[in-house]
Amino acid sequence: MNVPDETPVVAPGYDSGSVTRKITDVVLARPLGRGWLAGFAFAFALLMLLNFAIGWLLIRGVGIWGINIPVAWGFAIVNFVWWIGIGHAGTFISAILLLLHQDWRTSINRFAEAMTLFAVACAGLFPLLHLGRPWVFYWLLPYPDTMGLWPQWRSPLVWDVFAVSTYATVSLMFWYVGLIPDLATMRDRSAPRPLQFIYGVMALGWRGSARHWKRFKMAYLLLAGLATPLVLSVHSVVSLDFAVAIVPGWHSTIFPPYFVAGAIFSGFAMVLTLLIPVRKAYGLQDFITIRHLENCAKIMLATGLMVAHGYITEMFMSWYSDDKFDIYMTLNRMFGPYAPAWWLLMFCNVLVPQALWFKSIRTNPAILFVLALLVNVGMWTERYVIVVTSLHRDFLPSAWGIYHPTRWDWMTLIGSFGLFLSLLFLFLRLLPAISITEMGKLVLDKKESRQQ
Amino acid sequence: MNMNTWRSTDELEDRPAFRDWLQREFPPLASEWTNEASRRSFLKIMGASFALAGLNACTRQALEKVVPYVRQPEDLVPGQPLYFASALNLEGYARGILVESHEGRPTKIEGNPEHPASLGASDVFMQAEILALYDPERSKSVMNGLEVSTWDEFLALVVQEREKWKSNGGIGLRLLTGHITSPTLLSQIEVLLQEFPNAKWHVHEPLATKAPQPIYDVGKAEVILAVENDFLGPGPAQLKYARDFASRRRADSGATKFNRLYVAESTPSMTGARADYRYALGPRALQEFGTALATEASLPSWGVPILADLTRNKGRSLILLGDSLSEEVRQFARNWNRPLQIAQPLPSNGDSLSEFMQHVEAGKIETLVILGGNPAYDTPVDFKFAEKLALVPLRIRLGLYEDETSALCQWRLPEAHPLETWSDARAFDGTATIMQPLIEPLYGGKSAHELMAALAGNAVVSGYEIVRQYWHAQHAGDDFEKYWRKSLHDGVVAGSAGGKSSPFAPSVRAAASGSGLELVFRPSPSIRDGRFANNAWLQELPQPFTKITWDNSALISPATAKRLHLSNEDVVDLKYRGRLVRAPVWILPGQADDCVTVHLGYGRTHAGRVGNGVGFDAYALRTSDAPWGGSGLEIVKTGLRHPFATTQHHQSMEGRDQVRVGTLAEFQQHPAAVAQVGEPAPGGDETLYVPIAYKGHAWGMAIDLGACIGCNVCTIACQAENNIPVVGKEEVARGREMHWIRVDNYFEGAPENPRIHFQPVPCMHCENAPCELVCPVGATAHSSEGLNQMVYNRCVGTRYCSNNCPYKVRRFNFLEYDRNPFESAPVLKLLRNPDVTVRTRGVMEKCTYCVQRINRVRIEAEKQNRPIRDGEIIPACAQACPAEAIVFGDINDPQSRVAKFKASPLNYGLLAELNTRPRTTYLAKLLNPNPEAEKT
Amino acid sequence: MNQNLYGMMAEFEQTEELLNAARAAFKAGYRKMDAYSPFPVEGVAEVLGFEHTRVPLVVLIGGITGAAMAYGMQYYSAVWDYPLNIGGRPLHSWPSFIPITFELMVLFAAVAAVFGMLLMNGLPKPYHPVFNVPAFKLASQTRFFLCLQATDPQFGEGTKHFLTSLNPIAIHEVES
Amino acid sequence: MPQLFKRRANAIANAAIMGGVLIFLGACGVVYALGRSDYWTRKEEPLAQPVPFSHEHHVAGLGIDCRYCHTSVEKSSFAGMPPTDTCMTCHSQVWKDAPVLQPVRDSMQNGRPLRWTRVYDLPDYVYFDHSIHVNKGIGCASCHGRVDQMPMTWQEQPLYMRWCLDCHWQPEMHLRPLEEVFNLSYASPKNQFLLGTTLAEQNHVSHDGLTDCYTCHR
Repeated sequence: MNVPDETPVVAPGYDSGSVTRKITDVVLARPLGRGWLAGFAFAFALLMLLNFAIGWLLIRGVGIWGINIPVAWGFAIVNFVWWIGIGHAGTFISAILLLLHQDWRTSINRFAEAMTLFAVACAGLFPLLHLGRPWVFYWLLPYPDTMGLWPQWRSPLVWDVFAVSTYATVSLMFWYVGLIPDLATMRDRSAPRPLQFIYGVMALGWRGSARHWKRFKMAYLLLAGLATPLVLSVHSVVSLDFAVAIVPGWHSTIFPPYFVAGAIFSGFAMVLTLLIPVRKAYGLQDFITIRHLENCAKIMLATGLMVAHGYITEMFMSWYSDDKFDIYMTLNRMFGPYAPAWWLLMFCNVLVPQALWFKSIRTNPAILFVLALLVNVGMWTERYVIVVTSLHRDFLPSAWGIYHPTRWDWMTLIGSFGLFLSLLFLFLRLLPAISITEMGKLVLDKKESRQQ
Repeated sequence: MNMNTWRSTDELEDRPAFRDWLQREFPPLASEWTNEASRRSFLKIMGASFALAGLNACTRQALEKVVPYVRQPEDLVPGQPLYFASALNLEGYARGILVESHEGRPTKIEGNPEHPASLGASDVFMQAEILALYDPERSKSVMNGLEVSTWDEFLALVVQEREKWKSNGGIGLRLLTGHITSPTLLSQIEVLLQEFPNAKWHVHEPLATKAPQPIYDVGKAEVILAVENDFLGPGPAQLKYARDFASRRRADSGATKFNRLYVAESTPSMTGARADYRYALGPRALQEFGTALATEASLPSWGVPILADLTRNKGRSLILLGDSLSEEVRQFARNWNRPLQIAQPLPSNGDSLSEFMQHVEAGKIETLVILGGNPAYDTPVDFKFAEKLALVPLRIRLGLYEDETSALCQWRLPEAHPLETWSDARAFDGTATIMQPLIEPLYGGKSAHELMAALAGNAVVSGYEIVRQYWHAQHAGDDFEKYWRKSLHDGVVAGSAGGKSSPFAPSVRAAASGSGLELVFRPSPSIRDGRFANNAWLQELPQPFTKITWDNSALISPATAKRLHLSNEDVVDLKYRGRLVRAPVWILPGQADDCVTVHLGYGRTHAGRVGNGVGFDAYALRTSDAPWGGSGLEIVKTGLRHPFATTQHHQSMEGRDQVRVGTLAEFQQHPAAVAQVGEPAPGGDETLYVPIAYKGHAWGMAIDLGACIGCNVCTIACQAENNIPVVGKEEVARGREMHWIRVDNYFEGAPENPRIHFQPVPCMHCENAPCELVCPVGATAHSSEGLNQMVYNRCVGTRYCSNNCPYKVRRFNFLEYDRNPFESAPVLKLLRNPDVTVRTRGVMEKCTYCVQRINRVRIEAEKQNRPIRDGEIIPACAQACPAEAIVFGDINDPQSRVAKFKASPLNYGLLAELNTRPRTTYLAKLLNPNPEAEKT
Repeated sequence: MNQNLYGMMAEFEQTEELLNAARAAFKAGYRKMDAYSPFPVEGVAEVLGFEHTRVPLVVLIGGITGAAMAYGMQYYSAVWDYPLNIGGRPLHSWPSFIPITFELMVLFAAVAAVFGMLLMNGLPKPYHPVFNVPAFKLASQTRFFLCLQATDPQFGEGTKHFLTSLNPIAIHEVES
Repeated sequence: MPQLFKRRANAIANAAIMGGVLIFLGACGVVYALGRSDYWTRKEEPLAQPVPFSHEHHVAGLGIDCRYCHTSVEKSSFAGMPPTDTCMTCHSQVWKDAPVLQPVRDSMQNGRPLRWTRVYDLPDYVYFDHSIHVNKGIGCASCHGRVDQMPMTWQEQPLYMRWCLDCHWQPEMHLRPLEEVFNLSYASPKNQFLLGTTLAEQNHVSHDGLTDCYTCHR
């Protein structure tokens, strides 16, 4: 398909060879930049901070956090939901847009998938850490134990375990399968023997045989087909952690769709937050063009509106239900002790995205970047509001309480950025950040479509 | 396996670096990683911790030892507890107890049903006494100045002294004690005073009432007016009064005619909270009201119907007056009440403290022996006891603690705890109890009897012989052995009631005159006059109305706060009669305007690690002429703030119907109108599920809000029974208190004088338990008898159950509370109930309906192949409750008491509209308003 | 001609050339042959006589297995092995069993897809004769190759001549 | 380009994959087996004791009844460990000065108890009650095995939860007539199920509640 009136998804004048060269050179030819080193050092420092916080956590227990009764869930769960949400953009881009033949996705799907993996890695950390006794986490898995006991299948937390681990596995396979031919390219383009060897091993001896390609394409397509319902299910399950509970502010049937929308919303925000600097740093503007940014922005706008709709429905329902607990909860969010958080999230998630109606803004990387950052903050705050404000005042006023994060809460959150960024920096340095084969194919198709 | 994690933590603990680290960790105020050294050691441990977290699963269970007796006591069956009858004192008055003992370790105190002052129930002090017994900070050795000495060296000293006394008839020998009812001790004192006629005995009891109150039959009273008199509050007769009062407030027990209670008081009390009419007045106004009542002149309009009501029921009505009221009024009341008097006021004797102080100043005192008490801390400030004590050359102290008084004495003798000694004591009505030791003195303490014997030159006899000899003298004859054994077994000496009792320390009448802000002194509801200051259970017990733990405060009314621009936690200077104390403010609805209440007993300096520096010392304002307060208080805002640790931040009902209240009249017209309000619970058939049938027993609980007096004893009884840890002020402030049953406190109506409601909230054991549904590992599930089971050793600590519990009755071990300073002392391991698991870090816990008791009874019944009788299983809270407000039993048995309670139209389920189907339900509270008073 | 010959390989620059070459070779009766390209070229496989793949079937089987196992496991453990009364809910709370059933279905299907594909492609195969051709490294970048295998009955003296007739950029002998 | 990998690389690759899978499965197997192994559960592991007390000798040899030493087994959760003077009732006459009994005599003299090593050591969060089992017809031997054939006492059963449950799920398969409870050599009849069912009937052993968590954990 071609969209003549729009900026192309690849700047003109590229053939498959030059594409290949440009992408692989980012890894193979480019020397170790000072920028990269500085960035990685920073990320690694944060990672160590995380390590530190976790160590103390294991020694002392979750009591070092601000959680209490009634607010027994705090940052850990907020971070979990936030990270897992971010993870959704990758699969959305690579799977759903693939099925929809959105060829502009090719130049960003690899990157987005990597982001997904790392986000899921961060997310996966928190459910473990937030356990009172993390060393018995395996009791959530079904295995023939000597106690005759099994997981309790009615608990959404068990669903989580399966959903998240499935999601992680599938994303990883999806990502790796897509990488195989590119690894072959890397193998064949890299000069030093050890590099050749490493890429060679990872490429599994891919040789681009026509039969292989046929099966490859079929498998890839099916994976996309599977990943699509999966990505929708994962955040639905996560939302059930709340929706299944009877807590006012959690117990709501709209949660699954509105969480999924929110996830993709925050995911694309994160994609933009990362892409905009990266394309500049590595001079990839020709492949990751304004068009990509604009499309991401459009999706943000759409999903942002869905999220807003979610908020409105929630408020409407609590009024319509005429349930005294629910109504109090809603008012308490707006005017209670945590009101600032609520207004902040309204600003970031509802107001800010409206700017995306304007092409001028959608096509301005700098503004987009700031905007995406705000949305990231907003979505984190949303989860904070959902988790904390719902718990801190539920049914019995006598049991109402308040939650303040401690410095250990903050360290764990900030530390998780360290984990995410460290992985990202390594990825940029070691693997082709854009799918070579798909780009090669893309420029070819474009050429043909131009010739016709 | 939690034991593995324990061991791994042990390994860590053994590193000194880590230990003092933990020290700094608790209280968590201390910052975790401030200085270099600890940070380095931290990094080490951090590495270790990962290893350990991994290794935990891979360690075999360690080998344990099993240690039999050398000679096994006859009546002891290993693994089965024994119960012994004894008594505990409060201001000298006995409350009979039964003590549960496991292999010689006393672990739990219950009231003795045979005893008139406990009737099987108990108060918070009785429950907490077991912790005091093991308190690792009790004084442990005889001290002479800074030297560690011995009992024998002390005896040597006594011998010399006695020579002197013999020569001069004991001039300069003085005995200073608290209030004593022990017949044996009294006779010992008598003997001493006979031997040394010039010696003198003085009594000081900080909370002693001016003139002894007779005991009245509250159960027979139709109308009661209490003016500044908290007869339902803590005190020697609280349990009896509460039982009698509650017996007249039960709609279920057929008693259709309630009594009616009017209360006028300056600061909310348990009595005030139960009143049908409560009037918040300052001491001056109360005095005027009292006088008006006595003279029937210039009675305020609201007082008229009260007097009418009282008069109409003359002979069946009571006027109970507080100590701050003038003697005339009190005399009037005594006459009024005479028909309902059941115990004579006890004769006063013994010499006053003021006289004692004069002698001190005059240098008339050479040898002072202080038995118990803590005069250096709690005597009126104008006596300057502490500084003047130095004028006494030889000062000997027998005390449980190295407290403020001990600090001023050369000779300090460790006192044996009541549970460690032979002794005896009388109840408020004179009933005597022979107290028997449950355990050898843990810290080599001596009893007052042994000290008195020593002073009487008879050091060799044991406490046992002393007490036994006394009673032998009372009951000569050959059946003495039988009499003795029976008295010990029953915990009461038959026919001893009304017997000769002991002196009260009279304190001069309170002057309720003057103007300006008024100051009111009250004993702390938790630590009384300060004697329980080092008891962590009591310190952490949320005080009624304020729900403050680990603190006292200057209580002021909302209006006064507004006028003085004060808010909660503001620190103010209380200036009173030229003295100054710095105190944090708490705004208390129902407090009389322009009147500040302060609780005594805090600000201890030598209480011990638990009690030192908690709160401020109100004694510093308390003068001998006005022991209960007076006028002329000034408040100066300092601009400082003091954080309180309260367990209930919200005391308004927010228009929800958790506590349901009605009037007796309403109830009699439409029984359902009172309790069956709000959204009804879905019917049993409104479900898609196959309802689960509980064929056998179905345990349930009913809590009668109409009976509850909010005394908190359920909370602390539960704590004692279930090894519930103390967490300390910091953790409470973070909302992490561990109490399994809490007593919620709500204010309803205008803040100047609201209605006050109590609501004890344990686990509801919902049949459709929301908590169970969300547990990923099935650590909480339902038993075949409908218990909501919580299995600590399966819990992984997601805390999801707590989030999903609408009642928020679940408690979480956020840290290794068993290792915090309040719990870690090895000796406290002896206190643990062996039938209840001690929970480790990271697991959820909650009320189990005392399943260990259920199982014990069930096993006994099973062994005898008989069904379990109704009332055979009593949870700790129900057993302790003086008002019998908590009833437990099998709801499948229509004859059971609990089933009858639940059948009452007053019965309702808390948040039942959520379809949780709670097994714990409540009986709505009924008031008994006076039609005439309603008119005015 | 030498014995240890795997086949003959023609190198092209354009996808069309590859397609035509493949077509020609097939017409000429060659069957044991394969085409190599840096990215999938539409139709080549079909031209080579490779009509359809069994990957979808494998995925289907994987999915069904996953779902069945998941539901079976939940039913067995919750209803049969250790029945517990959880908040008054039925032992067989089938709605609660759906999410995990779905997730495991997806997981198994995905695993089947990936490993099925690799297995059928005979990967990993780090060593392959075609790598003996120095120019073949371009097969993962810019060039397209058609390789006729020596084991094909048609293969013989004429093969080289036949390949030249397709005018490729180069012809390589592939050592086995 | 020359081949990046040798011919045998293919074989190696396949082997590596196969090996990986096998090692993983193997590891699972090992963990599974270890959890049930005698090493882990200390099953049939004779433990060193301060005095080499032989149940075989005292029970089989001398025919002393279990309850002579374990006095509270019918009354209490704890079966009872014999106090030193129980030992001395006989050993003040027989084997008066056998060296092996020195610790017993010391204990008697200096009043310091003997410190035996627990053979049946349940975790602290498990509450087991001997009396109810004995009174409902579970024989000593069902858990303790033929102690009359144990020179050194060992743990006869694995004691992990599933083992407890096996019986709590199906008590009738293990019940015996009350008079046979202390008979170590009792062998359950072929019609155990029938017998067990009738016994359960007689002694009110009901299924419901036997597998409640609170039956053993509090």
